Amino acid sequence: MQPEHAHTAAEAVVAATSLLRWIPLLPLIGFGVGVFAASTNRRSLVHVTGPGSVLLAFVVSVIAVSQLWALPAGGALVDNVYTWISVGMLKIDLTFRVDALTSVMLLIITGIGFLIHLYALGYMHDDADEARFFSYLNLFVASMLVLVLADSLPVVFIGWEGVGVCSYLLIGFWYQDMANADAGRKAMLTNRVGDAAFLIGMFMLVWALHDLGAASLRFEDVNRMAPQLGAAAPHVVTAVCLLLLIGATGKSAQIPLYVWLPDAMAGPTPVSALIHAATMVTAGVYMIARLSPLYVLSPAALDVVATIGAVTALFAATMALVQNDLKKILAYSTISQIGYMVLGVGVGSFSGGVFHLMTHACFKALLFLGAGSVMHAMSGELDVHKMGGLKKQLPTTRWTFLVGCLAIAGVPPLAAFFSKDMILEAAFASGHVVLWLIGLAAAGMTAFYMFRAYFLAFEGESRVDHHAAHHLHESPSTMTIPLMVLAVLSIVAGWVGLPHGVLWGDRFGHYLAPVLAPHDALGHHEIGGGTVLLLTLVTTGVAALGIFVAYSFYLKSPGTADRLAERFRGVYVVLWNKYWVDEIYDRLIITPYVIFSKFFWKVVDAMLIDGVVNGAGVIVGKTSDVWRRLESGNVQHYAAAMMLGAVVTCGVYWWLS
Amino acid sequence: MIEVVFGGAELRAVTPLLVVVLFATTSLLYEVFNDDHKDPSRPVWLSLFGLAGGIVATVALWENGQAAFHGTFVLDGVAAFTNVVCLLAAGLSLLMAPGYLASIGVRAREVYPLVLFATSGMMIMGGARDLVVLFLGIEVMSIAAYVLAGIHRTDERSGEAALKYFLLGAFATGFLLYGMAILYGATGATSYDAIAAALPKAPKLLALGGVALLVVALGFKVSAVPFHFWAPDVYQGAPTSVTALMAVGIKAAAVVGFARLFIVALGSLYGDWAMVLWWLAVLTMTVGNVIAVAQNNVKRMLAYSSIAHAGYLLAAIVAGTPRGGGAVLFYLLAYTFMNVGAFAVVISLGRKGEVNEQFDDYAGLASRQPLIAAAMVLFLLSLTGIPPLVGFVGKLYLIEAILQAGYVWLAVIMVLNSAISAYYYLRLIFEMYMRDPSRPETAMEPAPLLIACLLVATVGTIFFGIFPDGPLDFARDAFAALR
Amino acid sequence: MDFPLLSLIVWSPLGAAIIVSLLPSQPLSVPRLAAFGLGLIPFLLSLVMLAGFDTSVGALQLTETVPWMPSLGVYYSIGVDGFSLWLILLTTFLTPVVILAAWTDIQHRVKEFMFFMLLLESGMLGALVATDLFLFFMYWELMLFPMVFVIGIWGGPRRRYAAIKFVVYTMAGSALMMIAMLYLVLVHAKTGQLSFDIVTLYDTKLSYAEETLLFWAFAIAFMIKVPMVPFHTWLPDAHTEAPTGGSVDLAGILLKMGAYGFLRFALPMFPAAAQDAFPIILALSVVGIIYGAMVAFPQPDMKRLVAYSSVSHLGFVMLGIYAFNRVGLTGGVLQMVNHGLSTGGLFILIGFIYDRKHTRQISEYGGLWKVVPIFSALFLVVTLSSIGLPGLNGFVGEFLILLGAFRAHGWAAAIATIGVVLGAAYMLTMYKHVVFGPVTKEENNALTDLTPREIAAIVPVIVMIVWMGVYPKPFIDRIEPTVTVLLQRLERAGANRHLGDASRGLASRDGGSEAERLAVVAHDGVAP
Amino acid sequence: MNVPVENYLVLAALIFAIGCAGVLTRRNVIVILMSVELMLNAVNLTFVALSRQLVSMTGQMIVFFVMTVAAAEVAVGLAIFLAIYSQRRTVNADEISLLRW
Repeated sequence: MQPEHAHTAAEAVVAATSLLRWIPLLPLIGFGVGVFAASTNRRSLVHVTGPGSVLLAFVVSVIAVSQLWALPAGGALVDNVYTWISVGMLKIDLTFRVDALTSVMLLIITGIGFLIHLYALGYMHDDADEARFFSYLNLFVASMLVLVLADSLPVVFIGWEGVGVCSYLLIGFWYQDMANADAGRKAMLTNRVGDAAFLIGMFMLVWALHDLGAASLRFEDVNRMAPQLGAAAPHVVTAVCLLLLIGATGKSAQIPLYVWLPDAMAGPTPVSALIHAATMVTAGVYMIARLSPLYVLSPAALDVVATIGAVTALFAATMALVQNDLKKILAYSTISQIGYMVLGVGVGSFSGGVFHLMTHACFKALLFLGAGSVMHAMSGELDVHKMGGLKKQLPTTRWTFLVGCLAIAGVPPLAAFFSKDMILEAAFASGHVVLWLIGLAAAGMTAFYMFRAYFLAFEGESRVDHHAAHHLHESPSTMTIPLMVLAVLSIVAGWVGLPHGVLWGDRFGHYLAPVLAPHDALGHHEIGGGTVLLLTLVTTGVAALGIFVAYSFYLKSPGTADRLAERFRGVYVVLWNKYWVDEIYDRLIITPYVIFSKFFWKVVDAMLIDGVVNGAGVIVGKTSDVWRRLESGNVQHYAAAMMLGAVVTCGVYWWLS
Repeated sequence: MIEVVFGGAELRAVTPLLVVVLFATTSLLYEVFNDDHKDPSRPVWLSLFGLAGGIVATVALWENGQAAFHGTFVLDGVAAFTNVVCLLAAGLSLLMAPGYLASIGVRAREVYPLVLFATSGMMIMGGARDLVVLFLGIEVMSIAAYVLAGIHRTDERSGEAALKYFLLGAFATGFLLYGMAILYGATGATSYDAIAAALPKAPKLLALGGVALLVVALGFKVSAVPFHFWAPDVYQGAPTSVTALMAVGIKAAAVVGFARLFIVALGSLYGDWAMVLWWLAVLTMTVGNVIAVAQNNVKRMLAYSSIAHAGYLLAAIVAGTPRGGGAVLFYLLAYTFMNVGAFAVVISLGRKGEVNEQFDDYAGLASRQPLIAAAMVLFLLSLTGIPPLVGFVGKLYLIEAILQAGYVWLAVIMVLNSAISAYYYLRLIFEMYMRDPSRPETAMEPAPLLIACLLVATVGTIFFGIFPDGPLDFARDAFAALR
Repeated sequence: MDFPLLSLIVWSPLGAAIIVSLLPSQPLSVPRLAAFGLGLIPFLLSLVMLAGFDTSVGALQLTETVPWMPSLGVYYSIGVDGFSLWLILLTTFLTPVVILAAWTDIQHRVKEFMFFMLLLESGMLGALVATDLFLFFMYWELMLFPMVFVIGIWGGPRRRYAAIKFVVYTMAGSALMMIAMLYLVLVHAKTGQLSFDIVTLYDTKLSYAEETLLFWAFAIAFMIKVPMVPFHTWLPDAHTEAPTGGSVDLAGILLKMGAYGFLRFALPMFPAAAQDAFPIILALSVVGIIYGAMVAFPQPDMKRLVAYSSVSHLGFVMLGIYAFNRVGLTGGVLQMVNHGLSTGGLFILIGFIYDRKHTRQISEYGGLWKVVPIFSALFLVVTLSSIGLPGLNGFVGEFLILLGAFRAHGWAAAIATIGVVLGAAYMLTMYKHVVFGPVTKEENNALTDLTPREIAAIVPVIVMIVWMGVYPKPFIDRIEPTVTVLLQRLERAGANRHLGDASRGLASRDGGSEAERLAVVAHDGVAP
Repeated sequence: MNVPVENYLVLAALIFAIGCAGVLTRRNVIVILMSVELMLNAVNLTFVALSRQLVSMTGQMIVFFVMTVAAAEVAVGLAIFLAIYSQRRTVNADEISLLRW
């Protein structure tokens, strides 16, 4: 990479501003209004404030970003709001910071967020709880913005947990179906596991830094101190990185904590689009990229990251192959795509990871909204086998969905073509050829299952039951406009990151370079243009192959798939049952936990401890009942007792002397 | 000769006694000469005046270190304190008597002089510095008490109580005297100072024999296990006002007599008797508390609780220090207020024809007679030893003295015991507050005198709980001045 | 001692109680309104105290000392510092809230109830301000009995059992404490000065064996109150049987007395023994955190569940205290207040719903959001606070505790962090079963949402929950100096062998000499 | 002739023991009372003997007190017995046990 390297956070130009606080504050106000509207039943109010607040946030973000661009590269805007916690030497300020990386996230969140709010206007129009929905959604956006604006890990954690709760609430939005509530709880708890690791990682980090005399969790300090720390305590760095990674796997639905995301589809589709595709689930990737200077110090940790990413990408893709629920397909594809991002950052191509994050945000949001539009038309039906030939009734949806599919499949010159390539290329360059192959396979599958979905849903003859067929209709403009905008984005988004030497090259990478660890920090050997071209051709080929297979299976000669399924029954069953991961977790963790809880409650607490406590009382009572019988009422017995006492006393004295 | 005997010092020492006895005799004669039961209250007032006079005389005339009758009887600080406690107890029990006795149908009004005579016996015990005087005091007190216990002639229980008390009392007297005889034989003296002087040279075993028998006799009076068996029966059977006097006054006198004899006269045998008393104390408090748990009759429960308290007091005597003695005296005062109060409440629940002494009779008392219930809670909590009531401070002093003397285990056993005691006191509180009345009942207005009694007890229980210093310091100095 | 503000705060509830008891008991609104109105007075007074509280000083402030029982060396000496400040405010704050919340919960013998609640408040305040062992012990026992009555009179079906259990447990503990207290005083008296003043007793010369025994005598009494496993079984019964008001005060303040006792007495008086006891206390804390969370999980009764959650949360507090460094201790103290608010809030809300349906069985509910949205929303906020969501109060405390503990005992903290997950597990499960899903019980459709009175009762709590989550600094700033003083004492004890460098670093790198000065001030502050 | 004091003491002890035995074994309360009197007289004997051996009058003086008190006790005791007898027509110790436990 180029001389921008010279810039590091240390001597970067930092401009103070009080503008940034408004970015999360506006949606927060929207949330407040939403709550008010919900409690006083003024739905119309949120139609304005819901999307409006996000739009304003977007505008402010744009202003902020433009200010940022006015600064020399590597600069940053900082808004120090107030001191949140301060004990001893530990001082945690609530400070917002916008640098290159944040600016990207900002625009994604507010921009795409706004589009999805817009879409939701139409999508949720008939829902009685609209107000509650939008208030949650606004709260989510606010938390997400805090997450990316935060300049220190604890503040990130605020947003981190905030988005978790919002996703919990939004997944269970239609709470009257217990399944949704369960899905929400599952998401929350799975995330909590990651968060616990995240916390411990933070503790470890801050104390390690404290021993170096700089107890702070601000990214600047962490990244500045990183080299020292790596020199002083390499194992600590690795541990911290891995712990934070666990946190990331929770939030970004990676192995082993991905299980919540498919269930999360229980939420309204705009939620799936915004939270479980575009923004929240990418937080983990963002966090790793944010701490890239730390991660590069622990190749071991990075390898783990890369492996998890690659494996997840493939693993999820295989499961996506056989799903019939449109949203489920998208869910697994999301997991797999995030796997790519993680792979990217894992192999040191942080900008690549973030790049794919951005493009993915566009086309996956598009796909989800498309799916939502289909749902809308099909009155809630999601089984692709019950669709077919929808292109006639839903032209806009169809075209935009197709764009989305092409984009995700990595067909040039659409978005993922560039981003995915960059990652695979980096993987190859980093020498992890195996990972590269895995990624490649996953890419092929991606193309296949996406087009499988597309063909089954939109092409071919209709399998829609006539009941639903009656009121098939294209969605209102509030929903189609976002689709179109996103479609355009899905096409052009990739163009900011062309391969080296092609036209303007990797502007995106250059833009991010100052805030991320340099790509060659790991000492990767640059690979020649020829190789790059070759790799590109291979990936594109694989993608094309995937598409073709899908075409031949589901359009040219329908039924092939079923025959295959018959042939490889075992494989099919395994995939169909998602490798029984949920069941395994249930057996290994949840059931034992419940059993032990009951044991502690019913046996240890009720019998053991209370047994002793009540036992003591009982003993006293019994003794009392026995002793009182001595009081026979016969005066001579009393006299005898006295006599006895006298004798014993005398006896004692006698015996003693 | 005459002036030798009735010199200034002598007169000073016995004046309180004389006052009480005088009034006793007067009211007795009054009874004799006009037994028309027009104005039943007059003997009460006479007796009360007598007791008040006794207190006044005591306060006015007490003086440390001066001994009357060749040092056989004194009115030093300890004696004075004992006098006040006993006179107070007697007064309170008199206050609760009239209405109650009327309600159970006891016409005999020799009750009042008898109470005074018993009191005079207690006073003698408090001031006794000679075995003979101690013996006389015990007997004067006891004989009156026997009669009082059986004063409710129509009630079988009362009679039985009297019988048991009398027989065992007489039996104990035998031991007392034999013990005195042996001690006399061992030391050739009966006055405490002489005994103390002679003891070191006296044959050890003989002396110890005497000590053992005295322990039995006095242990009987303070109702220490295993000499306690009379207490529950007698307390339950005797008319409640009498029970109150026994539980407080007699116990006080006995304890003081006990303490003075053992600390002053038998001080040189401390090691030997302390060891026995240690066990006696532990046995007494434990048995008392444990058996009290299973009681359903309030009077009987209080009887066992008073046994337990005797154990606490013995424990402090074991300490054998002035601090311990002071603590004992103070606790006697505390015990007077709270225990008499408790009995007063028991009386206030009595109805014509029925004695409401079962726990069930207390169900829902809080809603029937809130004030009386509240008072009872105070007394019970004080007996449990809950601050800021007098019982707590008293117990605190006892434990402090015990600890200071180095008997840590004794202290531990004692607090664990008071934890047990919390259980049965609370049971009664719960009956009153946490159950609905077992049967509808018309709240009967207690007699004014009884109210006065309750009032005094309540005020004492609270006041001395918060400002215990005056009596405590006095008690300590008094005990310090003993030797 | 210029103006006896603290005394006023302590005694005003007693006065209020007496006044209430003198008022007519009918109509019910009379005692209710009176109690509420009078209950506000201590709160306002304590606000004055807060205003007058000197943030820079860690020693006892606003001290008052009056000779009381010279024969025993007992003084009526009271004062406030960073440990007690917020607990006092919590007490005075919760009492009116509780009275407001228990408005309809209590229907019979209302006057008595109000009387006992105010009496209880007075007792708790006294225990918090007392700086004389005797005085403390007095209040310690004193606050026991109003609670017993509240449980025993207005409690549930098994109230007698619960009340007895509560008393006997506590008295067994305090019995030992009384012995230890007297023993300590007597040992100190050997120096010629008979005194119950804790700051004086701090400097008692004890043999290590004595110190250890005394520490445990105190510690067990406090551990029962905290409560720490295995001394906790009185809590679920007491909570389940107690009426709303009782539960709130019990969870809100009474439980804190245990941890507070450690901070005020056990640690500073027996520093060496206290620190060497860390393996046991630490183990019990961690066990408590996990065990409490696990047992809470399958509970069918809401109150019982929350009761066990308290066991877990108080485990965190003890963990923080036993981190023996500034972060952990501060977090522990802060968490006491947090727990008071969130758990108190939970009990209040459960009480509201109980008033309507007269059952606390989780299985009796379900789908409440549809029926009573406002209740459900508020319930959600408090639940989230209880599971330590950043931005709400619970997090700040937990964060600091774990952060501090991680320094002192990495593994303990790591295990304890699991408690954060388990906490979410049982709370969210309960919330799910109560609020989400379809309305399973027909009669639940008839439930009415919160009345303005109820909202007025719970909203202040929620405001505090949010405030302490968003801007905890003012709270921390007032706690920290006192923590410094304590740390100085612990370090001077020189027994912190095991602490590694925990008490260096964040613990007390700043405020070394300053703290010494504070310690001295503290000494002169209240020494008679 | 000169009888050594020990003999008196032993005799007294024996009498005292007999008295005790009587108290513990006889059922009729009147007999019990008599046994008690026996004990007291044993004590008297002891006092007298000791007083002679110690050459001090105290012992003999005490005896008078004891006798007086004993008389008073008997008076009270018999009164109580009468009351009891009039109530339940029996003076057997083991039949008088309303109050117990």
